[in-house]
Amino acid sequence: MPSPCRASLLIVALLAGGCDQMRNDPRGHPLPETPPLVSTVLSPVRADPRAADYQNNAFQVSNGQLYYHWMNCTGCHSEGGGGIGPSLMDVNWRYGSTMEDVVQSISNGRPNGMPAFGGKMTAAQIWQTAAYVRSLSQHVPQSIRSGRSEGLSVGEPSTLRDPHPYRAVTPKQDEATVK
Amino acid sequence: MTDLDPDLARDGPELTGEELHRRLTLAWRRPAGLYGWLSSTDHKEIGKRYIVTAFGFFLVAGVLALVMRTQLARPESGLITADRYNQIFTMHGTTMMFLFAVPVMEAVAIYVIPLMLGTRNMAFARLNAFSFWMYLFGGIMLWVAFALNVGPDAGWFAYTPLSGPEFSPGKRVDIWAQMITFTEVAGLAAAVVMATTILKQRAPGMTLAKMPLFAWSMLVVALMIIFALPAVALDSGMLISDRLVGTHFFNPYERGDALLWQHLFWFFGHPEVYIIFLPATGFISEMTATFSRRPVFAYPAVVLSLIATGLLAFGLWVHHMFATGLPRMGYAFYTAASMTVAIPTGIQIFCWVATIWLGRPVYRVPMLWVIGFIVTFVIGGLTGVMLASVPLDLQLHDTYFVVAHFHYVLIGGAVFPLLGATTYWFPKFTGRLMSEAWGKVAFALVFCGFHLTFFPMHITGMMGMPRRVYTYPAGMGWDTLNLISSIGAFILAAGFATFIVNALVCLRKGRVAGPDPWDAAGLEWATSSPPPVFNFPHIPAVASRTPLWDEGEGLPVMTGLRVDEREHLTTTVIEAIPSVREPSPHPTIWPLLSAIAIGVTFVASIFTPWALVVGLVPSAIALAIWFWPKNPTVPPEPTIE
Amino acid sequence: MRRLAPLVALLALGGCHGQQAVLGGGGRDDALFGGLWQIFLIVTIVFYLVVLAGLTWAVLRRREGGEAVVRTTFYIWVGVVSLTLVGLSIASWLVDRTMNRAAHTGLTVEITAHQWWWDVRYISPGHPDQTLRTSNELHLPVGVPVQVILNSADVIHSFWIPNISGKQDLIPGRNNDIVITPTRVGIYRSQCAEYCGLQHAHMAFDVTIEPLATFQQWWGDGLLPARAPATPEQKAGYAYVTTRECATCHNISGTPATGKVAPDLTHFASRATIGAGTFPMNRGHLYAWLADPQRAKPGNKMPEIGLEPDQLHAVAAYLESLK
Amino acid sequence: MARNRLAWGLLAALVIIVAVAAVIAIIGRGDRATQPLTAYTAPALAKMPAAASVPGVPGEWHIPAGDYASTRYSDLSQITTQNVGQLKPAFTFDTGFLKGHEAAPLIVGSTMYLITPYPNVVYALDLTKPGAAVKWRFDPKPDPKSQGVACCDVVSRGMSYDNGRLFMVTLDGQVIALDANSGAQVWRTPIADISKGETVTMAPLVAAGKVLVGDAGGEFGVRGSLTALDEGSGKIVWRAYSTGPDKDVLIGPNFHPYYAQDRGKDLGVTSWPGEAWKQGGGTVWGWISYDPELRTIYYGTSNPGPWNPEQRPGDNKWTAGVFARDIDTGQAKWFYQSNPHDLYDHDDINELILLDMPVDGKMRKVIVHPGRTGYMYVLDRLTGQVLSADPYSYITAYTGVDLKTGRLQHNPAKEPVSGRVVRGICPAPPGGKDWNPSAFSPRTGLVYVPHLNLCNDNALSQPNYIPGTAYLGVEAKMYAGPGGNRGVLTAWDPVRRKAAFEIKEDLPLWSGALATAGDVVFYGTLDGWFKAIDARSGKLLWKFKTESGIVGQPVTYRGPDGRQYVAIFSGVGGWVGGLVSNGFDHRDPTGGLGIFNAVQDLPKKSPRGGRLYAFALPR
Repeated sequence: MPSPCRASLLIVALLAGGCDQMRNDPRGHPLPETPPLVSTVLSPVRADPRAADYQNNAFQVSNGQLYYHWMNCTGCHSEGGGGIGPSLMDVNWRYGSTMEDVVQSISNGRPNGMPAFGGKMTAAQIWQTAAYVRSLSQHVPQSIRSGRSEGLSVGEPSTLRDPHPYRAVTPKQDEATVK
Repeated sequence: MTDLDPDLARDGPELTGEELHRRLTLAWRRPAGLYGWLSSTDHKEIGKRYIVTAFGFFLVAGVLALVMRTQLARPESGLITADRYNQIFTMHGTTMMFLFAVPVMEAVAIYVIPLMLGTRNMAFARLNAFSFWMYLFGGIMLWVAFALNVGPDAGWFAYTPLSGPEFSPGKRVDIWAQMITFTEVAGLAAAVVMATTILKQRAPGMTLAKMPLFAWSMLVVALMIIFALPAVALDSGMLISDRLVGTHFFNPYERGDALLWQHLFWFFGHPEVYIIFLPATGFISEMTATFSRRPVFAYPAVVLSLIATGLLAFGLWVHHMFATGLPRMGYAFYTAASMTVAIPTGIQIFCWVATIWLGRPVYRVPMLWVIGFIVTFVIGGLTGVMLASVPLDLQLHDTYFVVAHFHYVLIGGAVFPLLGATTYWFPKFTGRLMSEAWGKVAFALVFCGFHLTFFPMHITGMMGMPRRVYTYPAGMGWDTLNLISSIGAFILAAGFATFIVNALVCLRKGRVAGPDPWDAAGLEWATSSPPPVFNFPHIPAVASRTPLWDEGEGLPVMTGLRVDEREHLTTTVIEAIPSVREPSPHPTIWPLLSAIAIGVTFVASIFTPWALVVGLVPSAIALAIWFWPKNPTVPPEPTIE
Repeated sequence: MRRLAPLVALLALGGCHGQQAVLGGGGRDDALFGGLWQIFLIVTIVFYLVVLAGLTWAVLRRREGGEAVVRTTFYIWVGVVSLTLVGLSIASWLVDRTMNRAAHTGLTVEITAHQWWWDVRYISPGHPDQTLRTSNELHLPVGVPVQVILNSADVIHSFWIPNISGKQDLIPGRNNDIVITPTRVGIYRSQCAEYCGLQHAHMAFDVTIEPLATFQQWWGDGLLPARAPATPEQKAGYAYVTTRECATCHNISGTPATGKVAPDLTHFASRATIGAGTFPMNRGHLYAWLADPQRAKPGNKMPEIGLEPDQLHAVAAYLESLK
Repeated sequence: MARNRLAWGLLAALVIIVAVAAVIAIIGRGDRATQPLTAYTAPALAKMPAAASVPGVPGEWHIPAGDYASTRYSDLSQITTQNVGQLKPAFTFDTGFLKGHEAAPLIVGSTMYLITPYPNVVYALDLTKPGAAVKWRFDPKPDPKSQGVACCDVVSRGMSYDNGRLFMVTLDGQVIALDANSGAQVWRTPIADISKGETVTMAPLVAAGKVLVGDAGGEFGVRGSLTALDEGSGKIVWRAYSTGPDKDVLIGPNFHPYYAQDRGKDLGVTSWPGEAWKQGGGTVWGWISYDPELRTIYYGTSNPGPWNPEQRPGDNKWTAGVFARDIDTGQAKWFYQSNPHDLYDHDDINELILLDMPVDGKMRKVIVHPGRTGYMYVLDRLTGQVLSADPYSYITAYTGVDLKTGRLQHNPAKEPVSGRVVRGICPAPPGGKDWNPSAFSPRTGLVYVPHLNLCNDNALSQPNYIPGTAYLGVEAKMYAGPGGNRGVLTAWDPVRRKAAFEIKEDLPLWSGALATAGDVVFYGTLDGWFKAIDARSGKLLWKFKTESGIVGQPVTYRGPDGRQYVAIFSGVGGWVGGLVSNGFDHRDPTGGLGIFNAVQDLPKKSPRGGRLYAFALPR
C-alpha cells in the first residue's frame, strides 16, 4: 500500500492501536521507524530505539514467547511465576525492569545462577525474549499480548485476572541469600 | 399537507391517475438532502446502495486476484512478500464470499422482490436499512485494517490453531472474526426481511403456486441464512473469546478441539455456497422464461429442487474435512449426501434446457449469460461430484483442482447469472437499457478469460500444486499452466471492466426503456422504469404465473389503500388473500445510529472485552428510540365492508 | 463451446509424469485412485456432452411444442442421473474400503510437523536404540506397507505424497495415521497441503523409495554419529557450530550440539534440499541460506546470525562434510 | 400466587442447605488426627541387623541416618511417653541463612556439627558451654553460579563423621574432608560440573574407608553417577554411572539381577533412543545404606531425563531403580528397576531400611523401602527379589507391581500424552514420599513414614536440551489429594503389610522422622510445629512452634550433662518451600515445576528462617 494512503488514515490508525504493532517483518530487527504516536505518549522515550520496536510489535513478542519456551526459561521461571529463578510477573526486579536491563540479564547472565545466553542466542532473539518477559508483567500494551497459549492453561481468563502488575510482598530481610 | 376530504383519502376508481400519483408521491417521499438520504427506508434505494457497494468490493477483491495471479505467473517470483500475499489471498477470499457474493444476491432481491410481488415496500423497512449499514461498516473496518497492514492472514476459513491466539499474534484475525460478526448480523436481518415480505406481502391472488421462481429461490435462501449464519457467528464469537479473553474452546490441551472450528465453520460454509448459488438459479429461471417466450418447464419440479437443495445443503459439510482423520464409515455417508445434492441441480438444468427447447429463444445479452452459465456451471458441478468421492478428494483436496472447482461453481454458477440479471433488470433500475453490442463483447471476454484462467488449474491441481502458496519452485511442470492462468485472469478482468463501463455509460446514454422492454411476464414489468417511490399506484391482482402475458394491459388491481398515509397490503401466506392494511415505517435516522453504536462497540471490543459492557448503553438507547412506538396521528380506520 | 473438448482430453493426460503429481503411479493407493479417476472422468465427460448436446439442440431448434416427449425425457433424465450418482458413490465406497484395509507390517514412521519443517522418526518396535531421527526427508522400502503416525507440534499441516497416496492432516491433539504402500523405486517430492502460516509454500520434503536392502543400509548408516571434521576449516566450523547459536536448536549426534527444536543435521549433506525444500543442496545455496535465512524463507524460525565471512566458510565446509 | 410462594420457599430452603454445607466444609479442614487411637503391638517383630550400628559411643550421632541400616532409631530412653510433655528448648542457634535447612545435626563427643544450605558453612558448637557457643566455622566458598542449576532449592542434607574427620559436599560438587577438632581442611576433590547442570545436595556416606557421594541434576539432563573417594587421601577409587555401557556402570560377571527385565548386555545404551542416555539422568541424590556383613551398599537412582517420556522410548536403564554394589570395587551385585520408563518423575532415591524380618514364617534379610511410586517395597537384600509392594499412599497412576516379573503396571488412562492435559495423576511428581527419610522402631516393629498426599495435572511439551538449563518437556499443576490434607504420617507394619495408624497433616510433610527407645517418635511440619507422638498409638504427646517451617532431620543425643537432647533445624525451603525462600507469583500455577500450586497458603503460614533448636527435659 503506497505510503500516502497510510498517512491519510493515521487518525483511524490511532483507533486501531497503531499500524506498526502488526508489522510482520520477520527479519527480526524492524526498520527503526519512529514508534506510533500512541506508545510514545504513554511510555518515556527509550535510550535504545530497538526497545520500542520489539516491545510494541505483536509479531516480535510472539516470537519472544516461542524462544522463552525453546531456551528452557520455563525450567526455572515457569510461565512467569518463578521456581528456581525469581518470578517475572510481579514488581520485584533484582536487576532492573527496563528492556535494556532484561536484555543484559539474558545475554550476560547474572551472578546468582542466571546462565548467559549471549553466545547461544542471536541479538534479535534476545531482544524478542526480553519483550515477552516484560509482557508477563504487563509492561507491554494489552493489544500486543496474546489471550492465551496453546497448552496447559496457566491462568484464568483475562477478564478475571487483575490487569496491573502484582505487587508481591517483599520479605523484610534483603534479597541476597547470604546475610 | 392540505386538509383532504376524509372519504377521498383512499385510492379507488374515483381517485386515480395523475391526482393519485401526486398524493402518493407526497405520502411516500423521504425528506430531501443528506439527512433524508441517510434515513431512507425505501427498498429501492437500499437495494441500489447494496448493489453498488457489493460491486465495489467485487472490483477491489478482483484487483487483489490480479495481484495474486501476477505473483504466481512465474516460479519463485519476488513481486510481493509471503506476509503480503497471505493477507491478499485472505482478503480476496473473505471479501468475495462475505462482502460480495451473499450481499449482492440479497441486494438484487431487496430491489426486485417487492416489485415482483406487487407490494409497495419490504416488510421491516427500517431493519432493511440497518442491515445495509452494518454490512457497510463491516466492509469498511476490514479494508481499513488491510490498508493499515492489519489485514487477516489466516485464510478465508481461518482454521484454528493457526488463527488461535498463539500462532496469529496481534489483531489481524480479530479484525476478520469481528467482520464475520458484522456481516452475519447484516445477513440475518436481510433474511428476516426477505422471508417476511415473500410470505406476507404477495399481490392478492399470487398463491405459493403462482409465485415467480426468483421469489421461491429467495425464500429458500432466506430460510437457509437464518439456519446457517448463526453457526459461523457462534464460531467467530468463540474464536474472539479464545483470542482476547483466554477461554479454551479450540485448545486441545484443555478439553477443546481444533476440529470444532472446522465443523461449525463448514456447517455454515456449505449452505453459504448454496445461499450464493440458489438466487442465481432464480435469475436463470426468470431470464430463461422471458427469452424463451414461455414459462419455465415443470414449475413444480424446479420449486421442489430448490427446496431439496436448501435442505440437503445442511447435510454434507464434512466433505470439506475428508483429510482430517474422521471415521471412514462416516465419510461414506457424506459422499452419498454430496452426490445426492447433485440431483436437484441436475433437474433444474434439465428444466432450463427444456424451456429453451420448447420455447422460441431470443438471444439478447442476458440469454448469452444463461447459455454461458449452463456451459460453465455443469463442469463445476461435475468436478464437485468428483470431489465428493473420498479416495479422489484425498488426492485432490487443498490443491488447485479445488480452486478450479469452486471458481467454476461460484463465477460460472453465480457471477454469470448475476451479470445476466443485472443486464436484464438494468432498465428497471435506471430506466435505460445497456448496450447490446458492448454486452456481447463483455460476455465474450469474460467467458474466454474465465476458461483460460481456471481450466488449466484443474491440471495444475492434478500435478500436485497445493493451494495458497505464495510461490512455487521451477521445474515442477506448473510454470506454463500458471502463466496461462495469469494471462486468462487479465482477460477476465478486462471483461468485467467492459461490463462495468457499459453499465456506467448507459446510465445516461443508454436507450430509454419503457416499463417492459423485454416483454417479460413478471409484475415488476407492470410499473414504470424506474418505478415511482410507491411502486404501484394500485396494488395489482394476479391470476396466473405469467400475469403480463395473460392479462396484458387489463391487469386487475385492488384498491382501498390510504393515500395520505404510508400503507401496504398484507395477504395470507398460502393463498395470498388480502387480510390487513398495514402502516409502513416512515424514514428514520435511527437504524443508522443504532448501526453506528453497535459497530463502534464491536470494533472497540477487539481491543478490550469491557467495550461490550460499555458499548451496551449507547446501543440500547439507539435501539430503544428506534423501536419506540409512534402513536399514529391519523384518525382510526373505518372498516372495509 | 467446441473449444472445451481438447481441454478435457488434456485433463486425462495431465498429471501422469513429474516428481509431485497425482496419477504418478508410485503407490498402491495412487493406482486405486487412477482406476476410480478413470470411471469418474468418463461418466462426467459423457454427462457433460449430453448436456451440451441438449443445449445446442435447444438453441438451434426453431419449432415449438413437444411437451409430452420432454416430460418423458425428464423422467428418464432424473432416473439416469440418480442411478449414476448411486453407482458412483458405491464405487467410491468400495475403493475407499480397499484403500483402508492395507495390512501393516511393523514398519512405523512417526512424522511431527512443525512450522515449516518435518521431523521424522523411524521406530523399530522393541529396540528403542534403533530409533532413527532425521528431518525433511523420507526413505521407504518399496513394496512394504508402512504406517505413518501423524502429529503436529503447532498448527494443522497435511502430509501428502501425490505419487504414492492421498493426504492426511496432522492435527495437534489428535493422533492421525495413514498406511501407504510405495510400489515404484524413485525419488518423489511431497509438500504440505494445508495452509499453515507464513512459509506454507516452503514446507516440502523428498521421498526416496528404494529396495529393502538399500533402505536397511541407509537406516544403519543413519544411526552412526556424525563424521568427525577432517580439514582445519571443517574443524573451525565444528568449533563454531557445536558451541554457538547452532547448538542451541540443532542436533548433530556425536557432538555437543544437542538442540531438539530444529531439524536434525547429523547427515545434513546427504539430503536433497536445504530449508525444507527452499533451496537445492549445493554450495552456493548453502552459503545463501547461512548468510541470511530470512531472505530465502522470510518468517522462518531460523534467525539471521550475521556470520563473518571466515566463519561462514568454516560452517559451510563443516556442514558439507556431514554426509 | 400459590406457585410464587412455593417457588420462593424452595429457593430459601436451597440457600440454607448450601450455607450449612459450606460451614461443615470450613470446619472440616485444619490439622486434626482423626485416626482411632487403638493400642497396637505387632506379634512377630522385624529386628535390626546385628552389625547395623556405626562405630562410636552410643548416645552420639555420626551420620544423618543414625546407623548404616538407616533406621533413625536411638536407644536413648530418658524421654518417654510420660515425660515428653515437659520438653523445653535447651538452646537455639541462628545459622544466618534463609534457604531450606534440610541437614541433620551431627553430635560427636561434646561438639555438635551443623551444615547450612548454600554457601554450605560448617559450624562446630561446643555443647559444654551454655547456649552452645561456636568452636569454629568453615566457609567452603562454593561457586555462586551453582544456585542457578539446583532444581529444588540450594539445600544440603548433611555431613558424615568418621574417626576424627568430617566429610561434607558443597552445592557445586566439591567433597571436602575437615579435621573435626580444628575445622581445618584436609583435602578437597571436585566431582561435579555445574556448567552441565550437575550439583550435589546429598549427605555423603562414609563406610569401610570410603566416602560415597552421588551427583544431582536429573532435571538438567545430567548423566547420574555414584563416586567412591578414599577416606584418607580423597582420591577417587571408583565411579559407577547410572547410564551407558556396562563398563561405565561397573556391571561385570557377578551381576545377577533377580528379574529378566533387568538382564541384558549394555542395557544402559540399548534401552535408550540414540544418544539420549548421555543426558539420561539417573542421578544419585538420596540415601545410601550399607550392610557391613555383606560389604554391600544399597542406593537408588533418580528419574530419567527429560521428564517427557515420549522423548525417551524404552526402559531407560538403570534409572529409577535400586542398586546393590560391593563397597570395595563398586561392582554391581544386583539391580531392581522399580519404575521402568518413568512417566511422572518418580525417582527411587528414598531411604532403604535394612532389617531382618520374618517373611512367610522365615527370617530373611530384607530392605524396607517406601518408594516415590507410593508402594512400600520389601526387597530381599541378597537377591533383589520383590517380596511385597503395597500402596501406602493414594495411587491412580499405577495398578500394582507384578511380583512374578517385578514390573510396575502403569494405568493407561493416566499415561501422559502430548496434545492433551492428563488430569488426576496421584501421586504427583514428588511421589508418595519425597527424600525425607522415615524411621523404624524395633520395639514396635513399625516404620514411621512422613509422606505426601498430592495429585497433579500433567501436560507434555517439546523439551530442548541446552547444557546448564532445565531439560523437562512437562508442565504440571499439583494440588491436594483426596481428603484435602496434603501430608500424612503413616506407621506401617512391614510384617502385616498394612498401616497401623495414620495422622493426617494439612501441609505436606517434608521433614525426616526419629524413633527413640522411649517409644516416642519426633517429626516436624511445614508450618513450624515440632511434634512428638506415641510410637504405639500415634497420640500427639507434645508440640513446639519453631520460627519457620521444618524440612530438617530430627536427631537425639546424650549431652555432656547426661540429659537426652533432641535437635532439629527449622528453616523452610526445599522443593516445596522454595516459594517462600525464592518468592513466587500465585497467578502462575505451574511455578516451581508445578508444586507451588499445591502450597499457595505456605507463605502466610511459614516465614523464612534458619535456626537450630535443641530440646531437653528440665533439670
